[in-house]
Amino acid sequence: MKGKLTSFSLLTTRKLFTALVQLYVIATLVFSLMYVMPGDPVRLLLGSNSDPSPEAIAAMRSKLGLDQPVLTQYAHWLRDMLHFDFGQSVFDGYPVTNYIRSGLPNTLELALAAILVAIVIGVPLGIVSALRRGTPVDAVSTSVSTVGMSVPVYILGALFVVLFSLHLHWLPSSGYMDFSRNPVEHFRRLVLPAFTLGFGLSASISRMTRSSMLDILSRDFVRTLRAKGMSERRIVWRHVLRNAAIPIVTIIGLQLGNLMGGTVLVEAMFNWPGLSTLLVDAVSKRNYPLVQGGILTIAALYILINLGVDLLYGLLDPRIRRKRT
Amino acid sequence: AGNTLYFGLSGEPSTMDPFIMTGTTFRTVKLAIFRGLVNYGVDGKLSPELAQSYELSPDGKTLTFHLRDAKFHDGSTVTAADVKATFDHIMAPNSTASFRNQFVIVDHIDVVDPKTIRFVLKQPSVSFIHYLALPEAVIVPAAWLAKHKDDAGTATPIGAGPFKFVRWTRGRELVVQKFDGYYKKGKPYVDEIVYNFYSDENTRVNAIKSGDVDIIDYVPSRSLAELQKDPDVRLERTLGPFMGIVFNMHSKPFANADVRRAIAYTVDRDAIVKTAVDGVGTPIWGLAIPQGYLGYSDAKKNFYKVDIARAKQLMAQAGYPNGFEARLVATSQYSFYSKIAVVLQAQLAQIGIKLKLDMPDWTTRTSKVAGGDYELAIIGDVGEVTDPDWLSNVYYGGKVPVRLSNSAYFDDPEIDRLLDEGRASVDPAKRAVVYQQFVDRALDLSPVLFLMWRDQSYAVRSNVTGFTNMPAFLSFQSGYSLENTRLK
Amino acid sequence: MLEVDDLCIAFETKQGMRPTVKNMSFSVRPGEIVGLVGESGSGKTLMSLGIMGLLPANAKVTAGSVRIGGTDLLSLDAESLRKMRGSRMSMVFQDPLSSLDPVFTCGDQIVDAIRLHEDVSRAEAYRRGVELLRKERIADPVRCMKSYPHELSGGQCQRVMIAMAVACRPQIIIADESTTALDVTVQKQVLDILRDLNREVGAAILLITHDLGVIYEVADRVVVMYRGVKMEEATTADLFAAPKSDYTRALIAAMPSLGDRRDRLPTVASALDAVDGEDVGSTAVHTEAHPRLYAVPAEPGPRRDAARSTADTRMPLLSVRNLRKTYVVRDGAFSPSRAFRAVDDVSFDIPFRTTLGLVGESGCGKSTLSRLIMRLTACDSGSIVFNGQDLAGLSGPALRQARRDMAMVFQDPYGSLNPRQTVEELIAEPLVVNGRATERAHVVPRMIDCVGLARSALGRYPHEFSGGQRQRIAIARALALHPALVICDEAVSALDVSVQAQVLNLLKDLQHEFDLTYLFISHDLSVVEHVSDTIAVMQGGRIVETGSADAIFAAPTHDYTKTLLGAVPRAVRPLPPPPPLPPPPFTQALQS
Amino acid sequence: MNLRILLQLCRRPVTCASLAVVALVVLVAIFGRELAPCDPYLIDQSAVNQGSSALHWLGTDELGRDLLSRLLTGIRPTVLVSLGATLFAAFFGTALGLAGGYGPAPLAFFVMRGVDILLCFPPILLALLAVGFWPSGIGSLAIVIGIVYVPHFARVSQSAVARVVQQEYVQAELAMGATWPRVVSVVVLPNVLSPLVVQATLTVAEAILLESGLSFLGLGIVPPEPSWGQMIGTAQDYLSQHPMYLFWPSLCLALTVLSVNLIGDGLRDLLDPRLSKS
Ligand SMILES: Nc1ncnc2c1ncn2[C@@H]1O[C@H](COP(=O)(O)OP(=O)(O)OP(=O)(O)O)[C@@H](O)[C@H]1O
Ligand SMILES: Nc1ncnc2c1ncn2[C@@H]1O[C@H](COP(=O)(O)OP(=O)(O)OP(=O)(O)O)[C@@H](O)[C@H]1O
Ligand SMILES: [Mg+2]
Ligand SMILES: [Mg+2]
Repeated sequence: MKGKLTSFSLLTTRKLFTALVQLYVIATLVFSLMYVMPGDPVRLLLGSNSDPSPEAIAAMRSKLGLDQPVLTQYAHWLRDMLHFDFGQSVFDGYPVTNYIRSGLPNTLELALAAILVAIVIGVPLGIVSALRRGTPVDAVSTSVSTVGMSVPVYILGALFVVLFSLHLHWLPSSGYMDFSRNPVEHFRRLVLPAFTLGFGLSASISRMTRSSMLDILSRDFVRTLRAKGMSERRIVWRHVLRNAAIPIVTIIGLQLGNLMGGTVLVEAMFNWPGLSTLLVDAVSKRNYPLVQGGILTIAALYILINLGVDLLYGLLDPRIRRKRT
Repeated sequence: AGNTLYFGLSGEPSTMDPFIMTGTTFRTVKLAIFRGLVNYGVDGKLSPELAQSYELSPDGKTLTFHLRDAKFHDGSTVTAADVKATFDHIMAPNSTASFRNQFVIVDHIDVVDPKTIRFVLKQPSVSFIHYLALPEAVIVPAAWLAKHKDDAGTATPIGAGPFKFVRWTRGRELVVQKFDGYYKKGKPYVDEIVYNFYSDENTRVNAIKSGDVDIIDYVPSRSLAELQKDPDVRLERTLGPFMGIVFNMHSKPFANADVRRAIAYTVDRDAIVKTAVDGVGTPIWGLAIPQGYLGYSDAKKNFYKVDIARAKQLMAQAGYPNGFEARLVATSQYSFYSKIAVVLQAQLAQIGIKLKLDMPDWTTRTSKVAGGDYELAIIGDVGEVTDPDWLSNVYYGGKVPVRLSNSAYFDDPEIDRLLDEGRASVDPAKRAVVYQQFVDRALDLSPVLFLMWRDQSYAVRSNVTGFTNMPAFLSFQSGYSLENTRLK
Repeated sequence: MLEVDDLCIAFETKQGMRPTVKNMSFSVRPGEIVGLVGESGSGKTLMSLGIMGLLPANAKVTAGSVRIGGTDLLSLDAESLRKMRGSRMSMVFQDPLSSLDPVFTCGDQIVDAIRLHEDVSRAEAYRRGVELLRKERIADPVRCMKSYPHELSGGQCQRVMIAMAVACRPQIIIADESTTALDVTVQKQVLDILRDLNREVGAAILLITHDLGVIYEVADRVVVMYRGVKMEEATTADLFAAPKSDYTRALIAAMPSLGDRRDRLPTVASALDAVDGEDVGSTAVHTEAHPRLYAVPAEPGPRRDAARSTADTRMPLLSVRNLRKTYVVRDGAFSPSRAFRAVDDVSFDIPFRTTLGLVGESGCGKSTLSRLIMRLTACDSGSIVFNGQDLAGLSGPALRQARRDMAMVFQDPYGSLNPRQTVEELIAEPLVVNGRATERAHVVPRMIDCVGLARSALGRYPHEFSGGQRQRIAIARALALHPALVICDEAVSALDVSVQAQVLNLLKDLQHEFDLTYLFISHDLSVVEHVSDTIAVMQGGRIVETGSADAIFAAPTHDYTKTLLGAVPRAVRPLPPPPPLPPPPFTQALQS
Repeated sequence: MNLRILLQLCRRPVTCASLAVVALVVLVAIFGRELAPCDPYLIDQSAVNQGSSALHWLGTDELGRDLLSRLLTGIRPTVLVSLGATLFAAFFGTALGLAGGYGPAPLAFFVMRGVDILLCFPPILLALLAVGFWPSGIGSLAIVIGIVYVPHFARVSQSAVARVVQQEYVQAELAMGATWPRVVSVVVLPNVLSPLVVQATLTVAEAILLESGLSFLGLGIVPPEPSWGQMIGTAQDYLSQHPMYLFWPSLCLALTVLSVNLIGDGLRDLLDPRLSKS
């Protein structure tokens, strides 16, 4: 709070530096995963049903560089990281960067679509239940979101598929279509997975919205807005919601981050070629370069999201903003 | 293209390196692109492919192949030099080829002329030819190998099979296209195969039901009934892989054959089939030798039966009248493993064996089993070849627990001798006798306990013909029949 | 224009309905300014909210009617009522800071208020907002428009509220304590704006205030309220000349007025209180519509020990030197920041056991200064020597220890009360913090009595009180420990003169008894004159004049001080003293 | 004090009903084994995937075990895991959030950036790591799931704290010379409670589902021990064949989660003096 004037670029540089340090820490943790996670990828690499000789195992280890001292491995790995070289998938030597490049946009797209759905459902639901606190409307809205919360996505997805594609034939049951090949179809295929994910997420958003709105609705300034003759809708959507936004934004940020690596079930269910599936597959097969690359990517996104959320706090609450500068 | 076959695979190949075996999905792709000297045909017999014919010398030590006029996808002709280069690559000391171990008995390979090649073995082996039929022993151009020594996993694969590789968009699809220069005239019948990957079982089943794909593999057992009823879909079923229990001989109770026999008398395989795999499968009360294979006999088919009294007596005889505690390694990643484990736990409790279940994820489980870190473990396997030598993989003894499918540290000289003899005997009658003796010994010692045959089904839409689910152990090689597949 | 007829408002409680406004009837004609005075907690705010249709959820109109130009507001549907609010009738709320939306700039809020009812462009509305603020004598209207409420001083917020209320030139304006945080010069300006409106569009204005001086200056008629009941209604002249009710009489007697320093002020007590022990401020149903009330004459309080006082006054308790504070302000999210000097090279001393009165125009940095002293805001430079210790360099436990000897009554009492603590917990808090929790059982009730609140208030939460009551809770909390230094930032501005007198007497008594030292910030010069030993006058972040109270009031030297004194509204000095009666309960409590 | 809150909660019929449900769940968690009409582990190959019958009121599962008995027996691990995880996450997460929102600048910085780092690891990875370190069991499962949600609580509480700290009543408390534990416990925590209560009720549901999601890693509740999450996970395979198998555990879960949420709402409203009528 000193009168020191921090320039925008200095602030950005500092944030960037922090993010890099965070990434470095994550990278190091991720690297050490290899040594603490149970299970050895070599057996899988040599084929699931085979009878490999000890020489073959040794050869594979040396091919993966696993026979070198840990610190050497770490040094090499770090050097590669600095060149944005995440290495290659241990199975076929396909560059991890390529995997990420193809998976990431899809994951992002699905995540954003899902979060959009969640917001569009969750926020109004939460608002309604806050405004009608203690009435049947509140109870119904609470029940709907609770069901959304307690029904696992695979069941919700299965229901959606049965209803909208097998019965009504409105939407395709699964698959992905390149945007460039057929934009309409591309979005049609996005609908079901996005709704499946978004519905569950909307529950938390609506709960948080309800609670946070209630906090604000009893503030005195709401009375002032009414005295100005502002319509209830505008009071709620413009003023109360904005005052109540911080916890909501927090939870949306958390969910968005989670979606980066947490859409496996839905991706698998709808055959959506995203990063989550890749990552989980890589984890379960101990495909370490891919695990490391994947987590670092997700971490970078997460840090970005958190940064965004933090900035949003500032935008939403001038006190937090002024404190920071 | 109008004549495109869509194939829904249960997973995505993890590599394009033809010499590595990473499961069924890749074999299905591989057998569209590559051919070996020989392969298993749809009838389950060895079928001459790139080799027009071959001879085995009477001492069983020399195999000579005569190549046919075939072309690789790059236009070059298949020559003996390509064959030699391929096998040299597989057998190289630092090779990571999956079946390298089966080739170490090759002493050397001679290129007799561009169309003739000779394999000289260290010991006589009748079964060796079968390993040449594996999809992991396919022939690639020598030039390709030289160029792609290090990036075989990602390089564009070149084979001499019916389809050529077009593209692989990871996470989405793999496309192959009809190869006009395929040596079987007129084949293949479809212009293009698009492989899609459906790791989720329900999604895969939905995809065949809705007609998004024409064929799917690994039909989940619980969906069989439902698909059976679907008029648009035909099931190609076979009993391929088997499930069993292996014992760690370093665990005191299980080193005792009586305990293993007692367990064999206790486990109700019927119950396991009914519960763990939804009734789709066949119990195995003896050894997992498919009918028609050497070593199969009706008489020994039901060697063990449920006989708790007998089992208890055996336990007492072994010194465990009150049972003991043991750790069973399975996995919770695949439900049939965990269900078998739960059923086993309940059943073995009858003779006082209290099982503690250790059910990590698949990879952890695999390293545990490979490292002998278990007392008993559930395995699932398939004999890779139709020759009875596949039994070596399960029974051949060793001082280290390297193989996934044998009981850790099990080492019986008599069994090893019989397996060696069986492999080396050229005379079929003698082989029959040897393997009969083997079966008796294996049943008696019961180092591996077989539970059941698992169903291995493909679902095919009714407008598709010519796709064959190859019988028994060969089910995983059914991709071979894609060259016969037609679309109506 | 505005006709209130037999209005009754009650709170829903677990024990049933608790009537709080009882049968209020009055009217305000177009072009008229009616003053509403009354005891703190008597239901003035509640009644205004009732008129506006903005009652809190737990309050209900139980009877009566409110009519504006013939339309019955109480039977109007929500939408038509909404349309009337802001355009035809508007209200200035008592607690300006908490009544403004904290996340929008004041400019946005003013612009909004205009554009809700008038079809004008943003730029035009903005221009009008700036114009209004300028008329209200805000120093830098553009900065004010771009500021968020928390970046403004109490008086500035109040003027923003007023700007919002008058922006659409409504026909009815209810101004609830709307000039309490304004110094007299600005107050005059604001009242002029109201009066202009009154004249131009014939607006009817209901002016709720405790400042009888203001009433005297601007109101045409006055309504007096006591415990939810109308005591009397008269023209201003009549009221001051010949008050009819006991309460009014007592009120006028309790009013401190400039140039008339008394040691203690007379207060008001009810005969009923003495009888049944009901405390002032409670809203118990009275059987008598007009209880007997009387002014308690100023009794001499406990006297200070003369010897002690001279010995201690040599070393100042608080000595502030060259204190500076700069705020960084930005005109937009990405525009370059510039420095704004809120406190500029301020130095002063407060001798032990004396009161320094700090006056100055609104926004000149008084509150900032007090926060700097408490180290709630870090200063840029300067020293704050308290009890021989420089606070500016302290941190951690040392700072905590030093703070325990100080207490502060914040200008915005509501904002400074933890909404999740009951009054009992709030007042006990300093005791608990100081490890003297065992004393709470007798200190808390005593304090609540001293500030004239009912014991039943102890179990309630801050939001359930009137503005004045909250202020008293804050005072009770600050005084609970008898700290060495008490900073009172507009601590009595929301109190009616009788309660104010009671509190001021309390402050004095405590000062004598426990050697307290006060920094007393106020706009009410008569109050300042009454309590202060020395006075500092502040303008634009600097102290422009200091001196003893007598000297300054007698012969101001600085121009600003002169204008300030010249602008004080003076009510007539009324009435002979009423008959002597038994002492009110709080003095007994204090002496016990 | 607590009793008073409980009594007040009981006053609203909805909350009262929810309390009853939760009380029932807790009772069953304690006595579930005794209440189960059949042996929950008894495998019956002749009665797999059956619907309701006189013998098996809710039918049987894929191994022919009695669903009702398994549901009842499965409550205990479910409750222990979800409650344990929520408590763990709430305690440590809120502590971190307080440090991040109220602590001195360097500490706050490191805490929040550390939380960000923890947030970056997908749950399955954490779980896999745990498998390597801890023996499987309810305790370790609760801790692992707890760790997954620690950063969530941390961020939610940090953002709420950051806002509350700006309020004048916090400064008033500081001005009294209160120590930080006092400020935190009396002023900060009570005022950030409402998002935390919501976060906690959300976590209870998510923990139950995550438990089933992680079961394929072999962490936690080892079969044949039943848990609701696991039952739901297995039942989805039989969705078309035996929908009631999925229905019952889902219903139990939804009811419990609903009750927990309603109690959360009630508690939240009760703790907010501006909402409760005096
Ligand atoms: N939300 C509430 N719940 C219960 N009682 C309340 C509430 N708000 C106000 N009161 C009580 O109602 C009475 C009238 O309050 P009101 O705010 O109208 O007083 P006032 O005349 O405006 O006083 P002041 O001059 O101090 O502002 C007070 O005694 C107060 O304690
Ligand atoms: N956080 C802040 N950021 C920027 N400017 C501020 C901030 N707080 C106060 N100011 C400005 O500092 C000046 C002094 O404010 P302060 O609250 O000290 O005034 P004051 O003398 O108490 O006025 P009042 O009598 O109206 O309460 C005002 O002009 C105000 O706008
Ligand atoms: Mg009021
Ligand atoms: Mg001020």
